[in-house]
Amino acid sequence: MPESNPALQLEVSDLHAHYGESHILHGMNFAVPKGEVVTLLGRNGAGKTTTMKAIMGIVQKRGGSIRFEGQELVGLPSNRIARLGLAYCPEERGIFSSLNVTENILLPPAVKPGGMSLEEIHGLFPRLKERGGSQGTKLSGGEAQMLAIARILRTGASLLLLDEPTEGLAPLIVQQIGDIIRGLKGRGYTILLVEQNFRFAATVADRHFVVENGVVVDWLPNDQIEQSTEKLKRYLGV
Amino acid sequence: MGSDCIIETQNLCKDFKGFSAVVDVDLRLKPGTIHALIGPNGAGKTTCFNLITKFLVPTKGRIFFKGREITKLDPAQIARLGMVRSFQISAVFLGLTALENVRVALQRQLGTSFHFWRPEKSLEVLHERAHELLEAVGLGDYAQVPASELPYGRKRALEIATTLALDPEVLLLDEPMAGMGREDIGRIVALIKRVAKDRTILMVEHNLSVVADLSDYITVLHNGAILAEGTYQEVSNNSQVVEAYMGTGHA
Amino acid sequence: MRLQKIGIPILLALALAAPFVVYPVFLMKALCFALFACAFNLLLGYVGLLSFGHAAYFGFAAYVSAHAAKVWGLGPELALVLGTLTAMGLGLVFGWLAIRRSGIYFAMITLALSQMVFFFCVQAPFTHGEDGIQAVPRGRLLGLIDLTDNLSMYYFVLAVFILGLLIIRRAVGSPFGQVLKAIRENEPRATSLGYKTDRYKLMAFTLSAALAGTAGAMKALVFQLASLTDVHWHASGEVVLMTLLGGVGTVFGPVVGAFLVVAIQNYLAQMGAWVTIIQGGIFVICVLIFRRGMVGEVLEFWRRRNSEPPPSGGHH
Amino acid sequence: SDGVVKIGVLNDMSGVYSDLCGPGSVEAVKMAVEDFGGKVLGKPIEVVSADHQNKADIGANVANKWIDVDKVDVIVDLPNTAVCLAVQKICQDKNRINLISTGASVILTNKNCSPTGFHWTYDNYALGKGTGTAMVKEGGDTWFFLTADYAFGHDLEKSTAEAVTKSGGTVKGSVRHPFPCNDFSSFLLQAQASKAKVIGLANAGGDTINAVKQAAEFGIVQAGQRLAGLLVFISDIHSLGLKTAQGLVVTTGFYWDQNDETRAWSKKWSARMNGRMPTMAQAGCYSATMHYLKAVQAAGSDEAKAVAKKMREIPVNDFFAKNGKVREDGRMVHDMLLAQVKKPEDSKYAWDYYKILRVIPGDEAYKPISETECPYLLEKK
Amino acid sequence: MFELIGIPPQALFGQMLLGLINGAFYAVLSLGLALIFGLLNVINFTHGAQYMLGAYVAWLLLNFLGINYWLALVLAPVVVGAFGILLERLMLRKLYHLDHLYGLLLTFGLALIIEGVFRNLYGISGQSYPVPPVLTGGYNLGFMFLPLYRGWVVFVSLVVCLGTWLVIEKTKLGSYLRAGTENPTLVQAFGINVPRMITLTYGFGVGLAALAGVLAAPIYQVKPTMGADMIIVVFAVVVIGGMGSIMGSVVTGFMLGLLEGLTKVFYPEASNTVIFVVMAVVLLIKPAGLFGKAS
Ligand SMILES: Nc1ncnc2c1ncn2[C@@H]1O[C@H](COP(=O)(O)OP(=O)(O)OP(=O)(O)O)[C@@H](O)[C@H]1O
Ligand SMILES: Nc1ncnc2c1ncn2[C@@H]1O[C@H](COP(=O)(O)OP(=O)(O)OP(=O)(O)O)[C@@H](O)[C@H]1O
Ligand SMILES: [Mg+2]
Ligand SMILES: [Mg+2]
Repeated sequence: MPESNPALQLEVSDLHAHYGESHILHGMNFAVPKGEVVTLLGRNGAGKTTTMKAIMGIVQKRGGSIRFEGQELVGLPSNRIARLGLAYCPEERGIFSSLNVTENILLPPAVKPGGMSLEEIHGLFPRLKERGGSQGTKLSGGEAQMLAIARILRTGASLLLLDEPTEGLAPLIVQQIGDIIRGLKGRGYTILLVEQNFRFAATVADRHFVVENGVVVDWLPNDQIEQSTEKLKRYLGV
Repeated sequence: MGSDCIIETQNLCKDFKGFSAVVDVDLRLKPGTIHALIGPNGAGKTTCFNLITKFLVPTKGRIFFKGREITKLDPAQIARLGMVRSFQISAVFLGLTALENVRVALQRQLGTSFHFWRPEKSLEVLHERAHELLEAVGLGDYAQVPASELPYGRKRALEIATTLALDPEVLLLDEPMAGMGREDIGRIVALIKRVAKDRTILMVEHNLSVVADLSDYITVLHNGAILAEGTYQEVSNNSQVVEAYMGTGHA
Repeated sequence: MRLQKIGIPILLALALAAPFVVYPVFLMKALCFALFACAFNLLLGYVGLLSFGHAAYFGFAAYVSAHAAKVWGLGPELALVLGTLTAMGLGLVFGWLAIRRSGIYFAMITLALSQMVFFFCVQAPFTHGEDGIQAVPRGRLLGLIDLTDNLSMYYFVLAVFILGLLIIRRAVGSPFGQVLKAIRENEPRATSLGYKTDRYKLMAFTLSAALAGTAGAMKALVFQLASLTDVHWHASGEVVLMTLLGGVGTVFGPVVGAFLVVAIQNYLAQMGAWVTIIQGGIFVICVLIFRRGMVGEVLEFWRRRNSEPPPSGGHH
Repeated sequence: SDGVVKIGVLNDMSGVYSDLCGPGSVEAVKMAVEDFGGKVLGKPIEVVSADHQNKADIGANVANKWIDVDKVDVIVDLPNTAVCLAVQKICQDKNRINLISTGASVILTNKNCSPTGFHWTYDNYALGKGTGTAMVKEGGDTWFFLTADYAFGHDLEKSTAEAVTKSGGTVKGSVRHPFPCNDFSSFLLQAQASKAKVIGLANAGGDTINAVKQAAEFGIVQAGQRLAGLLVFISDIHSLGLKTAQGLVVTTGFYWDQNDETRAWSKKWSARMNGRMPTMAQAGCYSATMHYLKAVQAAGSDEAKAVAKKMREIPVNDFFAKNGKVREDGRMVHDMLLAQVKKPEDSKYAWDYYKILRVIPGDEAYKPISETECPYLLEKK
Repeated sequence: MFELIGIPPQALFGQMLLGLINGAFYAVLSLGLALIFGLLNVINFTHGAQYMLGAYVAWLLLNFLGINYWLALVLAPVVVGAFGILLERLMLRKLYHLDHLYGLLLTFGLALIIEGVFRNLYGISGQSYPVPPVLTGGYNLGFMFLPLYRGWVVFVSLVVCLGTWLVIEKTKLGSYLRAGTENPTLVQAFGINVPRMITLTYGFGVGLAALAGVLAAPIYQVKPTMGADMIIVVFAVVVIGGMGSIMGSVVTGFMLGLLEGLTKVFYPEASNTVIFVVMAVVLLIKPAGLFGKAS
């Protein structure tokens, strides 16, 4: 595990989380270096989403430590966490039906300077421009996913948490999302990605952490993924 | 209408406040086949699905089931005809045990569902069949477990068992593999293959390897209209489809 | 359940002996409300529909059977049946309107519909407006047993109450009850399995209204009067209170709740507005702290100690 | 009979009527017991009280329990006709006395009379007759009624209308408003459109208050129409304030400031009730209780029939009623007062609200016994 | 009751105007109810009691501190709103993760308590609150005498309703509110302090109820039951308008006031019932309410 270090955007150590009485995370340890794309891989129910939610402060009951740019997040409410420069794109997308597509994009407040403008976003997702006036939930599954990603690009957050951004998307769109993630990395964003699809993950990420039953059981840099395919397949039960 | 089709739609259209989600779709399902509906996001697959199962009312067009027009029926009637659907997000009765989930589906055939004066014991005749169905989807050991405590993949399996309980002629599956791990996918694919023997299946699925593996026939939707139809081989070689949907990386 | 095997005979014996210890009119009142609360709980606890207008069936049935007994001279059993049937019809119509929506909407719609009944009762000549129908004869049961005597009236009420309770218990466990549970858990899925869910909900609603009507009709006979109190929305609120206090979705919870609330009303009657404050306080405390209600909390405690699976149809 | 004489005060302790009877009535009854000496026939006198919340079933429940379990001998006060009817029936069946002070309906001593039930302070007939006749005499000969749409309102309207027509006036119309009613503006507008000289308020409590208040707002009185409150208690005037209530003509069974005797008693009561002044209902409770105790003394027993007999024999003579008498049908006949609410500038001290216009002799005020519909009297005939 | 032919058009206009004035109260009350329902998903049964509190606070301010109507118009909503905020913080907040019905039950209980306390303190027959001197008197409109004060009520409620609507539909704050209505967790994860927003919205909604109470004080008697009489009608208004629809609640409020006014002319016996009848009819034709979105 990397030591505490200013080049690290996010350090998670001994993170525990509970839903009610069920203990989901049992001491997660991992770190995300600045400017990198890092994935959490793991089977269904391994606790990937829960990790994201714990970082964002959406899971109330959590213990251990989460440091973002050196600042402790455990104990802060999620709005304060967001203000520090973290943005979260949830697995279930969370599009607002009472707002139209454009209003959805404009909703999250800018927390830091340097976010994308509406034009830039429309450039990335022309489909969203076409459907701009329609009600948020009237989008198809894939459109909604695009909207969910587009929405957090405006905020200027430096760490993006993307939870299965390719789930339920057409292959073509998956490719596009890959391009977008690489583009974002190029702009200096740090990205924590949750994926089931490690083939896709391999095309964008710098390193991978493998999650199993609420703990990180292994990690490997992207360039070793070829050699470790067998091991990964075992972890993911492919 | 072709009498060899079990489900047929004619000029099916759906508008949402001026936006056409489905335009003039003529679907033809041959009995005993697995028919896949694919297409980019927003192509109108789920909408088509909802139209056929009457969870949405078509703006225009007609729907036939075994030659009989069903455009005017309501969702419950559709189910009684033998067309049963699953949902894009898993749909089980969380507070009931796995066994009870399946039993609820079986119990309609007894015709006693309004009998509030009959004891619960009267339902026990169904337990044998319910256990069979649970075994079939690999949930044999989970019969007494509340559905809420099942892991996601097993919930989907339970949902399929419940659907099969109605012994439907036509199964409509909306993204049955969404959110599933590989091992689960393998199991469900095998299951679908098994149950497809004497049934017709219409499914929406993005996982192309599953589609390739399972489907006999594919309809590609794009912008609400049919872009191409044919076997996986035919469709995946169609340049329009590759451009609009599959992308260059695949094929 | 061993508890039931011992518990039920004990309860029955207690119920039979009670009028010799406790004032029978009080017991009868409590039993009427207990049946009312059980009927209400059928809807809330097992279908998940909160009706805030159950007073309409309770109170209107009271008027109908009071009128039948006093003006038409029907015997108590016929008056009771007539009241029940009227409530059932009313429940059918109102239910048909209300089940179009669920949750809070349902609550508000039932409330508003019951207000219509209330104002109708204020206006209609046969109810005698504010005065109510007074001096209703209790009559002779089946023409044989004189019910003027509080003791025989009590056993009659007890019998009707037990019958009502049995009907409810059976309905909950029946094939019908299973479908209701499924609908409560996931309605679209139940539809996709071929159930016309509205019909089941309507059926449950009607059943609940009918039993509420039985309770109201019985109360009219016990007190020999039918008045606006029983159709007022406060009565709807009270039945919610009883059920909540006792335990939503438990079999005996509403009974316990009813006895407690009736006791509060009776024994604190001289405290004036304090009764309202106490009732409000119970609501607040139940909602904030004891959401399972008294019986529900006891069952939960039991369950934890023996860590058995949770009681079916429990708290949700 | 059981070694104690128990008096139960049953009224509205928390609802619409709680200000005009409520705890004040209980206090009045207690004063009567104290003034009587706390004992009758050597037995102690006890007072219990309960709130019937204006619900007939609660009233009935309390009455039943009081009589069956607590051995109460007499039930006093009883506002709300529905409760009166229920309790009077129970008392009759179980042979106990009931003394109605706040209840208003005439039927209590007519169609629904009881040999052991007594109606003390006023009734709708007396109210309607007093105000109706007086206003017509003063030139208010065309009437329009705002009537609370329930038995009490209808009853009050009917008796007033009869009085009005008998004295040569005409009724131009009436409108029935829901009960209770917050907004009278549209009914007032209709009353205004009728051009009747007098607008009769056949309602009570909060409804009367609201109607009077809103009439002031719409300038009804300034425009020349007059209001007649048919059932108004002094507590209503108090909460309306003289500015709004001024000029209102009312009939009342008692006014605290009528003479030295009434003042003396009222001040005693007032001292125990935070400076409020008693309504006619509260004063009536005292008078009725006192009379009951005297009758028990005279009968030498608290058995209801014997006491009822003595109550009818003994005349009523106290600060509340001079030469009042209890009729065969249970009606206590005494003089009523026709009063007008003072202008704010004429009011010299707290609760100085009424100017007495006329004393209406009891025989004129109450429905004559010759017109009785009381079943047991009709049988006797 | 069949005098409709006999009713001159002037009287009709008069009645319609009165209906509109009543509608103004319905509108302000149902607006607050709809706002609270929108964000908290709570049917605020205490709304009636809070309306009553508004009137009582104004009355207390006048009688014990000599604070006049105009100040009370601002102070009472603030005081009662603050009380609402307290309730939200201490109680309602604990229920958000539960079925929304619990919110209904809690507020019902609170309403009973508040009403009971005021009954104990001030009795039932109520206190009167004078019309502020500037607004006494009225205009003769030819067809009716319009008390100045009632005109003022309509004016204030129109301004308040319009202002609220603008804020919600046209401002950023409004879009937070609308989004928060659907998925508060996510909105908070975007960096918005949702709990505070909820608290303030509740406070504001309660403040609106109190404002209506102050407006009502000079017209109606200030009494403990004044809210209970009103609240169920307002519920019906909200159902007819379509729950959660801000526009719907306001427009329906005024419309139903009008309708009620007309009923009082043609068939007064039905004036209490008419709104509920309308509700039943609307439910038959449009279950989501006139302005509501189908679920
Ligand atoms: N709200 C909740 N209440 C209780 N348990 C939950 C809740 N959400 C998730 N869980 C449980 O927590 C565990 C981890 O879930 P999580 O969603 O983090 O998994 P995941 O790795 O993201 O899986 P997936 O690939 O399916 O998204 C699972 O066992 C799940 O059942
Ligand atoms: N209720 C609705 N109102 C308005 N537009 C809708 C509605 N439902 C769907 N749409 C639109 O119809 C189009 C087709 O949607 P549909 O859900 O059928 O797509 P899909 O093919 O299932 O996509 P996905 O694979 O992403 O789930 C989309 O553009 C969507 O925005
Ligand atoms: Mg996940
Ligand atoms: Mg879809």
